Amino acid sequence: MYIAFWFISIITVIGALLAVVLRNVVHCVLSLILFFLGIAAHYFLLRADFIGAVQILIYVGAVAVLILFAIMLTRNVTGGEGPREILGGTWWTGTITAALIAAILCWAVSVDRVAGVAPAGAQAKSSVLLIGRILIADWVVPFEAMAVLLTAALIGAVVIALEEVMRRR
Amino acid sequence: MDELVRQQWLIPFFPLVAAAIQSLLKRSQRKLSASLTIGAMSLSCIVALRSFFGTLGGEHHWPFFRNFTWFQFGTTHTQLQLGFILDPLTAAMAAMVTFVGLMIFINATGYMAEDENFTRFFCFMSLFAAAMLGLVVANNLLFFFICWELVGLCSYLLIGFWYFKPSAAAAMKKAFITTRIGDIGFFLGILMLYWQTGTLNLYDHGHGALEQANRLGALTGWWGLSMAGTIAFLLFVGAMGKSAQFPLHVWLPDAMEGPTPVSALIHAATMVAAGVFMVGRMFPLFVACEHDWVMDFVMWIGCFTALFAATIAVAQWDIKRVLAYSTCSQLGFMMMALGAGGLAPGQFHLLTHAFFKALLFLGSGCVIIGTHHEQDMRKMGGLRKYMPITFACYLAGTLALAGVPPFAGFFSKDAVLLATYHRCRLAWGMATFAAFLTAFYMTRQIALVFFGKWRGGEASQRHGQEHHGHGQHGGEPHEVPWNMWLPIAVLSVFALALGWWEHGHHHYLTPDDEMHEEGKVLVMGLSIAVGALGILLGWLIYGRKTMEHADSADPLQATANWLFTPLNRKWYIDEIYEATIIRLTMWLGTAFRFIDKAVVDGILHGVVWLARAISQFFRWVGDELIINGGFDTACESVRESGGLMSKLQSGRVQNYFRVLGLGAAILLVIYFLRLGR
Amino acid sequence: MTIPLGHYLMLSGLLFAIGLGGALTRKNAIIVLIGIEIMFNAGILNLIAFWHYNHFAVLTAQMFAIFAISIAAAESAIGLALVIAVYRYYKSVDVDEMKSLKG
Amino acid sequence: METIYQLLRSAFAKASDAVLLAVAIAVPILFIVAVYPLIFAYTTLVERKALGRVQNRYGPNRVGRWGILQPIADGLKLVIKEDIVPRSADKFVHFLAPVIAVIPSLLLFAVVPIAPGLVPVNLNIGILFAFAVSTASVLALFMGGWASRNKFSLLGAMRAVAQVVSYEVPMVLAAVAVVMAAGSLSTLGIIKAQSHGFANIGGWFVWRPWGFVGFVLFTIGAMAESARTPFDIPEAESEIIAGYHTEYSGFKFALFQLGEYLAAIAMAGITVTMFLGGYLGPGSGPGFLGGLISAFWFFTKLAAMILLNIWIRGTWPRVRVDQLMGFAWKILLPMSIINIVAVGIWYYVHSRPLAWTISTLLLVLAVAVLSKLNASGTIEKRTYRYAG
Repeated sequence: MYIAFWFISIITVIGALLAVVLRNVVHCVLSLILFFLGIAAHYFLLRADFIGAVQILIYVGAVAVLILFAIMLTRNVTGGEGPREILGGTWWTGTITAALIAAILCWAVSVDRVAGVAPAGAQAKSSVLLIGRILIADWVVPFEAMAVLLTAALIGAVVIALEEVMRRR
Repeated sequence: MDELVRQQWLIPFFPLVAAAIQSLLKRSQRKLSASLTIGAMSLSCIVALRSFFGTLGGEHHWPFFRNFTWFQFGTTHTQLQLGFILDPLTAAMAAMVTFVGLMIFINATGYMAEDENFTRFFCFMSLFAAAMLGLVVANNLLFFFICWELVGLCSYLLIGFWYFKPSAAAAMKKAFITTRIGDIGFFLGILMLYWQTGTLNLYDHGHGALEQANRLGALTGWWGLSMAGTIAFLLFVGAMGKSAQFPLHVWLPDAMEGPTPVSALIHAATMVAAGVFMVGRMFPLFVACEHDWVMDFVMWIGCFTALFAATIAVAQWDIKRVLAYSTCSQLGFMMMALGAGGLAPGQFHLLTHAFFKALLFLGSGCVIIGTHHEQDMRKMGGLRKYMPITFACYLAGTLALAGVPPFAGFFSKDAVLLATYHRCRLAWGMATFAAFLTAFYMTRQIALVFFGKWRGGEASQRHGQEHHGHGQHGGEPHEVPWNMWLPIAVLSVFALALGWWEHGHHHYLTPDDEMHEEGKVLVMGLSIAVGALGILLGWLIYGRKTMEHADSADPLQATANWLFTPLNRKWYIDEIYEATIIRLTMWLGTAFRFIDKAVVDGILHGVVWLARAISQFFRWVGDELIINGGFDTACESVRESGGLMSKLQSGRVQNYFRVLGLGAAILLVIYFLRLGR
Repeated sequence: MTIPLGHYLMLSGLLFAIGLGGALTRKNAIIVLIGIEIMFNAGILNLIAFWHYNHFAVLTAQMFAIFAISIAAAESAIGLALVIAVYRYYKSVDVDEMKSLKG
Repeated sequence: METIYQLLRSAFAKASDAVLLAVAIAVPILFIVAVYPLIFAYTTLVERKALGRVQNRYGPNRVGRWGILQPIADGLKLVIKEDIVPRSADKFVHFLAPVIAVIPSLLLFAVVPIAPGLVPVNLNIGILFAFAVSTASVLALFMGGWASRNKFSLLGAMRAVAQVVSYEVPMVLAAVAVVMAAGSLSTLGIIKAQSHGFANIGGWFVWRPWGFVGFVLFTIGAMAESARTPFDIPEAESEIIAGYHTEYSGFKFALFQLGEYLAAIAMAGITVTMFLGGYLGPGSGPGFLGGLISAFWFFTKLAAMILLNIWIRGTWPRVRVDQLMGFAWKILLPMSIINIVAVGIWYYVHSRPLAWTISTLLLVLAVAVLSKLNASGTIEKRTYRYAG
């Protein structure tokens, strides 16, 4: 377990780091996919299989592809970012802020001594079945709201991105 | 009764659904839109009337209410409840709003018949009615506040309905911002009430906010008031904004830029009534702090507004503007009654006033349509012959407003004056004078508009054909179609008859309140006398010898220009605001810019200078070559940071994001430090 | 031989900071969005970790995770659509250049 | 995996747990890595032969009898060919793409059961896992196309991504219908839900109206997802040379082919599992003999599905890009949603004849309406402006 945890964690962190520091945007997205997969692996490790699969399906299958499409639509398709500076003018303040947040969070975790007990009881036989049940029973209103939200987001995204075409007509 | 409470939610529900459906309609679906609005309002009206008649008979222990949980959050199950209430106040108010609203909607189908944004108009109107009705039936301050703000929003949208007119655009902003100033007070009051009582429900079986009013009255609050007094004061600030009390009255006359049915809806049934209604609704709080100055404050503000607005109304040219200031003045009467401790007179005046002021506004709308969008009274005159039905109805409204005995206004105004008489003689005297002015300016209006000879023709000849006559009609005034005069005819019946109803139901609004009977004869007599005097004087000045031409001087102006001009300019209130508050704001802006330049930049430059100095120092001390470069860069970055600070508001999203992150970091540190303790 | 909860929390804190750093420093709007996605994921990881250690019997945390993932998907779709729209106007995805309020 | 472990346990009672576990894990992996690529190899042969017959020629018949050694020869040829990497290519990604192309395809087989209890990994989210993994294959295509620094490659990659993402949606929705019917995401559970009925055949979902529609939808989706003709827009030679693998040669090219065919085979396997009863057939069941018969039925159905693929490839023209997207979004997607409704009705209505009538009517109506709505209108008589 330890080995798996450390291995996956290192991959995840490397993926995340590369995703924000690499120069080429496409490389960033590829590292982001590595990060997503690492997170999914963590979910499997934490025995949240369903969430893990959903993570891959949505993030790798949809979000990453979406980002790739956005990249293809917003820059000259073959070139890298070119000689231009990739970091904003005052990047160091951002770095300091991020480092500060990291320090605080780690410090909080160590100070707080968050106690977690390893799962005692076995999980329900099929957690997927249970998830389906409560999603339709207890959580049906948020579920429907989410459906509406996703539809609205879909339409909104299409409208925003198609603005040009609409205007041309 | 329980069943009636359970159906209270239907009252705002119908117009809300109508508004929702209409928001999806196409522009061309005018008939559907109008019938939706009117149909929904009729349904609401039926429900409201049912609960109204349900509350009439028998002795009940008011109020009846029904609370339900909206949602809960947190582990301690902090619940947010909403609720509906049914008591005489709500029932009467709901019946009035739905009925008057219905009349206004019917009239609006005629008034707006030629507007191309017909559906948008009715959508907003429905939403407006829904918000107002929601406010009326709310048993919860949160719900109340939501509806309150919705009313504000709708009034903003409707006043600026013709947003392409710059004056309308300005007026909508003015209305919105002015009422918003009051709303800050209201919101603070709500927060304080929640802080003190832990609930936003008004009534909740002894746990509601209003049921704890006496406890709050015993606590010490701020500004030398009891806690109840403090809250009541803050709430009253909100009411001042909404009900256009001095000094927040400035938006109301400008609100005339909207279509006339909107004016009727705002000034009669809904928006301005909301403030008075709120004070009435929260009246237990006001009663609980009777010994503080809050009640007197309410009374004096009301009294002053009543007199002040009445004086301005005397010298206005615009037919709607006169009515607007009249509304202002009448609202002052209501507030004054409430401040004098008379809940029943205040609310009763609110009800009767709603009917006859809606009548007057719709009547003025008819006049405006009949004279082809003319609003200047100087260019009217003699309409009695052209528009007999409108004239008859308008006359009924005028007599009601002037307080002539058999009409509704007489009874309610009399009750208001009587309540004030028992509280404070000076206020009573001022109010009586305001009543005299009311009679005077209404007579002036009638005389200018309906008597004499038609002066519109010459004006339009002189100005060419700039007033687009609608359709095939020429310059002659004409009677309005049935869907416009029918509502005002119905309303005039109420303006005539509503006063009598009060006799039978003396204790309807406040069952346990004893009316003081002493002094009634004096008050009533004087009130009739000043009313008669006002009408007489008005007739003498304006009616006997009417204006000949549209641009000839006002008779009052001719005799007493020193009085007329300040009145016509509304006591220069707008100019005073311009000179004081707006100037102050601009001055503050300048000052802050100076501070920004001098102080902030100064500090930053100081830091840079300090860093430079240190680097100089180290240059003497240490290795020049190595340290030198390092400190130069340090200086550069410090200088850069100075530049960054002065460019704080750069529009760069990442900068904002950074500040957000830093703020989050600081909050986290504080949180964990506290947690550690 | 179990991993302490603190490890997961620290990991997610670290990932969050990395995402934040990316979102704060990079000029490319798409990478800013990527940073935001990383922060989202770090948060959800936190959620699942707490679920695994403290509330294993109930699935509320998984529900939250599902909804959070859905919202993140919607958010990224809208965000990217905005980036494309902005790109059409500015011919650039540099967040430093998107600073005027008027279009 | 569990089944193998149990078998080993009973055979070698004294062996240590860890070793048995390791063997139990290794056996399915070896099976996947050995058997399916073999199937792939001979699929190419069969495909070439079958296409040859369709096009009235022989197909490969020189290397070994009936060309039986042709795949091996092809493989050898590809291995010894020069590996060319374009100079301006993104070397690392260019190298990574074919590798990644194979991985999801192999992972897909992890949830395909071949006999009762004989599934490499019995995940309780089996189908979800399959879809999650299959979406990852699109990344390989994109990486390959993008890293090549070639316009045609990139165009092919973009086409591939758009196509796969679009067809994913109706495919998943078609699978949702099955999942609703079976009440399980596990592949074994889905097969179990089809196990009743006459001779283990009557229970197959494909015999239900919604199952048949779902089968058709899923097959089309699977074909598009693995970019097979008539949906091979991403590598349409007449338009963009060879699409995303234009710049690949040698073994990398072979890996792309491997990934593509393995994905097609795995999708066929999942289709079989979901609609055709998986390993179910007359005589299938637990036990050694039953297991053998089950495996026989599974591979027979798999072969049938592959042949169906080849048959379609040989006889259908390639669709145009706009038709492709329109087909996914305007026909397949509404159809799959209506299919879900049909399943709901099927289980809501208790009377079987009534359920049959209603769902059949609904689906037929949907097909009629959708084809009416999407009819492209009459083709006008062609007029010649310049000639004649």
